[in-house]
Amino acid sequence: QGKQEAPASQAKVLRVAMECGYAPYNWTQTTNANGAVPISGSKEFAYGYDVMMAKLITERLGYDLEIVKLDWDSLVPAVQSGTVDCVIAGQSITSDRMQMVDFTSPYYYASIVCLTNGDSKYASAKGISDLAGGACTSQLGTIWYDTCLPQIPNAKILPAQESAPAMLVALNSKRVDFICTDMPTAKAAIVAYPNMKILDFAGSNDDFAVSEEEINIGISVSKKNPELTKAINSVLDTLIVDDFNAMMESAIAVQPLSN
Amino acid sequence: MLSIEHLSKRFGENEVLKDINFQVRPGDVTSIIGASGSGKSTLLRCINLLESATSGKILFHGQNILSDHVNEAKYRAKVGMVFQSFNLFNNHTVLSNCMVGQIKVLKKPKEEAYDAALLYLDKVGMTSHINAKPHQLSGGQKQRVAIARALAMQPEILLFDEPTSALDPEMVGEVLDVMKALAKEGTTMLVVTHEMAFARDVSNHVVYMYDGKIEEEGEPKNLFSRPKSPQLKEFLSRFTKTDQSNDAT
Amino acid sequence: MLSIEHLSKRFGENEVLKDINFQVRPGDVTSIIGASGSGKSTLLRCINLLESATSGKILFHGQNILSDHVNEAKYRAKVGMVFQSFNLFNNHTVLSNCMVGQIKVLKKPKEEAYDAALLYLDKVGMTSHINAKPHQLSGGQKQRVAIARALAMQPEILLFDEPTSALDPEMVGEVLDVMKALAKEGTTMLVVTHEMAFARDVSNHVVYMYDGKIEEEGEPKNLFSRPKSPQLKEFLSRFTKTDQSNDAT
Amino acid sequence: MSISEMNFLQRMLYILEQYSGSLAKGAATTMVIAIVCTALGCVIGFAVGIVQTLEPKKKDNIFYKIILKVIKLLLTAYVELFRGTPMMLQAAFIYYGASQVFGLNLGMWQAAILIVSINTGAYMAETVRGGILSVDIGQTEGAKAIGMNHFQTMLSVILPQALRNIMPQIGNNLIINIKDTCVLSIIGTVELFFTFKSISGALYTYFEAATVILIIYFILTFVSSRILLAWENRMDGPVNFDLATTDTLAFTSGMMRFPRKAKRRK
Amino acid sequence: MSISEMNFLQRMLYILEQYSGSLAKGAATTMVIAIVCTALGCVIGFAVGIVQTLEPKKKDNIFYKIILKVIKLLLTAYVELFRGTPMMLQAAFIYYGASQVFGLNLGMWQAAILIVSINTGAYMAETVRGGILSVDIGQTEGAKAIGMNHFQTMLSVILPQALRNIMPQIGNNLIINIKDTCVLSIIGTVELFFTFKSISGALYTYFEAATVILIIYFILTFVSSRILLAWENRMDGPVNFDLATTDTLAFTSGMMRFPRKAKRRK
Ligand SMILES: Nc1ncnc2c1ncn2[C@@H]1O[C@H](COP(=O)(O)OP(=O)(O)OP(=O)(O)O)[C@@H](O)[C@H]1O
Ligand SMILES: Nc1ncnc2c1ncn2[C@@H]1O[C@H](COP(=O)(O)OP(=O)(O)OP(=O)(O)O)[C@@H](O)[C@H]1O
Ligand SMILES: [Mg+2]
Ligand SMILES: [Mg+2]
Repeated sequence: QGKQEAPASQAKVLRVAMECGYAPYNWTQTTNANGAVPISGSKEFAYGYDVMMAKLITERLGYDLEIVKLDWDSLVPAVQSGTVDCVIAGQSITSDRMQMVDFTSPYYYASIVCLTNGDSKYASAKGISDLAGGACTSQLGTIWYDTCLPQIPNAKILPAQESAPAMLVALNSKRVDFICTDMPTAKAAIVAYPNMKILDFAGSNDDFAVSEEEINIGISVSKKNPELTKAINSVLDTLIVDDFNAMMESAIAVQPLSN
Repeated sequence: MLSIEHLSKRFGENEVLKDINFQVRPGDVTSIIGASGSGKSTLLRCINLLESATSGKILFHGQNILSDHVNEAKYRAKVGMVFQSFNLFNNHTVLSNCMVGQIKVLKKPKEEAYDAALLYLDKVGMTSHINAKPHQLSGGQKQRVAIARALAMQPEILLFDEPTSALDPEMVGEVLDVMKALAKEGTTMLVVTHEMAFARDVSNHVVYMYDGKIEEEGEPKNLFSRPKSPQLKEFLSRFTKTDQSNDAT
Repeated sequence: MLSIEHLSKRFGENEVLKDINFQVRPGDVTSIIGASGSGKSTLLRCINLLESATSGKILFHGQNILSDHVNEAKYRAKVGMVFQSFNLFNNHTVLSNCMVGQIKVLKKPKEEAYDAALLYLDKVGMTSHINAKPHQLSGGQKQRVAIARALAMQPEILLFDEPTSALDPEMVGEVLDVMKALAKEGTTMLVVTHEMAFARDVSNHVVYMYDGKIEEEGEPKNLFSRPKSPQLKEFLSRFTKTDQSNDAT
Repeated sequence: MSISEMNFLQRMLYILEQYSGSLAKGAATTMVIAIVCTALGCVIGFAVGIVQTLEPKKKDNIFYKIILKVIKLLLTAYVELFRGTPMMLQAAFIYYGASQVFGLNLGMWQAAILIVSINTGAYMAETVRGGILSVDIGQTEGAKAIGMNHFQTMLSVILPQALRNIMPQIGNNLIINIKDTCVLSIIGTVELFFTFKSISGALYTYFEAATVILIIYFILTFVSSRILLAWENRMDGPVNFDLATTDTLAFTSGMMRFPRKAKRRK
Repeated sequence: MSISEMNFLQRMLYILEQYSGSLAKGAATTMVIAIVCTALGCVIGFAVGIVQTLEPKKKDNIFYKIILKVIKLLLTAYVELFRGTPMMLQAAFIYYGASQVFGLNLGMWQAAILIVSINTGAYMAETVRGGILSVDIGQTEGAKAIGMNHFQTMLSVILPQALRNIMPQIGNNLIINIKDTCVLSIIGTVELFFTFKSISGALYTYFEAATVILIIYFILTFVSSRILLAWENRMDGPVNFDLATTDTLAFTSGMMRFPRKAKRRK
């Protein structure tokens, strides 16, 4: 195993995996506009919140950055096998997952919202109790699906969707009444689907109850590489919530959808 | 009963049958002889509507079969055909080969079909093999079953296309014997054959085809002993040449 | 040259060849006759090692071919075989069919192989068809090419397994003519055949097989005119029966 | 013991134990869809295959000829389109597209079975056409000669033989369907592969879950193919038949030849 | 105009324009992998198929017999295993497993080609075996009879004919590979389907992107299958041959029969 990490430390390259297909966290674009980073083994570029964060971390730690474009399903085996050094792809930190990989401290705190169609009877919902009995879904392997949806009384929870675009298709085709996701994804979605409406219950006392650490999004690193976790944490510790939010705002501003 | 008038057939550029005229009366045993490629099979296939003739008439009991209003399937059921390559249904047993047509086409009840099948299988001496599948039979046995299958439809005329030429020499006899018996019973038959002995001794009319035309026809005795056209002479000489040596046996 | 000693062959329970003994001297033309299933083909296939004999010896120039130390391919190249179903290589032209063995097995240079192929194709009268693929030939033409292919390997002995029984009657003659010519030139031949005329007139030795055994053998004249065993008598009578009627022609 | 302290095998067992219900359900869903859709696909394939082998005769009605031509063209388009594009996208279009554009809400199961069936059908159509054409033309002529019409000929003579010829291909399709059902996760079908994703997504035990799933897939496909093989052999029927009396001629040449050829063909 | 104001068609055009490079690259990757792997798969399939049709003779060395038996068993296991399990999991095991367990770092391209090839090989092995057995046994006997050994027989006589017989199946495999390459996104191969995911994930315009991709897939598979068909026809060679002199016998019966049969077979 030492062998695999050797090239990374020698050349000082940090191999970061992400989907490059999940705006505004990460996406693929054809130019290096706004400071996008080349995708390894391709002529395309990746940008988005995750890429900004990766750039910041590598700059501070003195690494060269290599973005590896991988399917969502392969992010875990890639980091576990040492094919990449870490995954910055909007993964939520759960205790189950922490048994298998190390997570850094959170690099974003995502507030949870619901999305519905503008003409839906749920469009005027003021809290999760107003969503009672609705058909809903969300993305596979997220706390949105595993923790939030079950809190809605009598909700008809359909099988999870494997990606954000697929979950939006399910909503747009009225297969479900609403979906649960985080604010950045929701904001991106309403650009493509202007008739959708964000239901943000934050501040009311009828919101999803999630523990602080569950909504945290972290960077996953192999358990065999605790030094890297420590190093990344040393960078993240210097940032505060406002820094995260500002960075996210600028990512949303330049995402492909906004043009 | 069957009357062919000005029948012709072309495959693309190739005119395979040219203005064919001849008649079959009930009880006739007609043999068609001729070189390979002269159009014998095509003629038989046209009569049985397996090929559609280009022009001309085929009259069956006075009705033109080639007109639009004829029920092909019904006509075919009345005209039995025995092929060189047997064409038994591989997925049916011997018995079922002889029953399926009666049941599906003639709509006979099963018991009746069974009885008829057994009757004709007995006639060709194949009752012991009723449960066999075609691939379990020898060539001669297959052909005998094929004859029984055709007979079971109680056709008014039976067409044979070289029924023995795919058989081992030993098995030729058993099939010819069945055909001779049928001829004796007065079955109307139209036989394409290379067995000159059969053509001469069993049939009462012989048609010689050459290059898509009927070159010569008549009573077998006359045709074989006094062939008029040089082509027929040439044709017959080929057979005597091969068999010559046997004459001395 | 070739000597078969106590050869026997069984397929599972079924003993197909039982203690076969006979010899072929250079220049011999031996015909093997017998009923279907009597083991004629199996005997030929054992000689050419297409089947492995169960016991016994096959001596070729005194050496036992069935012993472990013989190079099968080399032996086979010296023993040509002509099959009932031709078995020409479908993916090669006529010319290439006659060349491929010379080039691959005998390692002859291409030009030499070409010349030899043309020589033997000329012998069987097929030079005009050298560019044809097998499916473009008639049965008789295929068999003539198959003979040329075998000859092109310059074998010491040629085996024929019913070379004419898959042919239309008209084409039998052209193949037999080629075989007669070969016999006249002194080619050593072992021929399984149903053509009694050939067996009697061309070969100098006839072997009659019955039920896996050699029931009778000898000079053709004697064998045909004075058959000893009742089986052979029965067997020969079947042929005369079918041909009888031709005698009068 | 916490999962982080377990070794590979223990984790596999842990997954098996924890998720045995989901795994069983996923496997069952996969198999039901695969079997039902292979069967329906065969029916579609046979229907399309039969139409594709219809040849209008000269004396047929001109309308019949035109309609046949159009139908054949449409069927060819169907076959090419469904064979040539990814099933996952077809699924998305049929399931979500139908409800978005036509307001037609197919149930998930209906949609799943519809999609996989018409896909299998597209593949089978070509196979069936090949199967029908591989049956010797003499069989058709034999049937025609005793007066059977096209439909009777097909049903009593050609199709049973074609079916036997394409059995291996049907088996292949079943195995492909068992595996390809995974793309149905796009419409929310919880089959075996979806179960795997759920497990590996929740626990991040990718390789352990993958090994478990791999074994299950292997068992499903292996057992299926063995069953199909046994069925094929049964379809061939017994090698020998009951002879009412013994016929030595049939025995020495006719009958004995069959096992010889059959053996070579295997 | 912002994307939210566009209609369906405009969005499709926008995607085509914005991502033409990615789409072209994705399509190229897909085709390269599909073609290379189908070719390599055929080679593997032929190798395995030939070994599977080897029959030891009685007089062969006992060691040879045992080794052949063992090799055949292993090959059967290979075929069953790779045919029976999802390629995505195989890809994950080979790519990530090799680097985790053996420290062997395959390049992404090497891994992709390896995986799809051995998968295709497993499918082709059975096809080739069938193709070899479908060549009339008389062809082998004809070759043996003039002294060719097993290898020469295979190379000069049997395989060329088997290849012709299985061409349609090879075409099928190519089309399947074009579509199945999508599972390689698990190891980071950016082929056509992954490109689709990126576009739909960046723009959240699922159906528009799906339509574009569907059309591209259709073009790729359709063109491929037409090319293969043309190739097949070329392999059959001309219907007629050059006759050094005219031979009427061959013309009336021998030659003319061929197109007739060929026509029926189509
Ligand atoms: N479907 C077809 N398409 C084109 N040509 C054909 C077709 N069927 C037959 N022919 C040609 O028509 C001619 C007559 O063929 P046919 O089979 O009727 O001859 P035949 O007298 O039965 O010969 P044989 O004794 O060999 O059976 C031949 O030249 C043959 O090649
Ligand atoms: N591979 C085999 N397996 C089992 N039985 C076989 C095999 N080959 C031949 N036989 C049987 O051996 C016997 C002899 O067959 P063979 O083909 O040698 O006869 P034959 O004299 O050549 O007959 P024919 O004149 O029909 O060609 C037959 O009963 C046949 O069924
Ligand atoms: Mg004919
Ligand atoms: Mg024989």
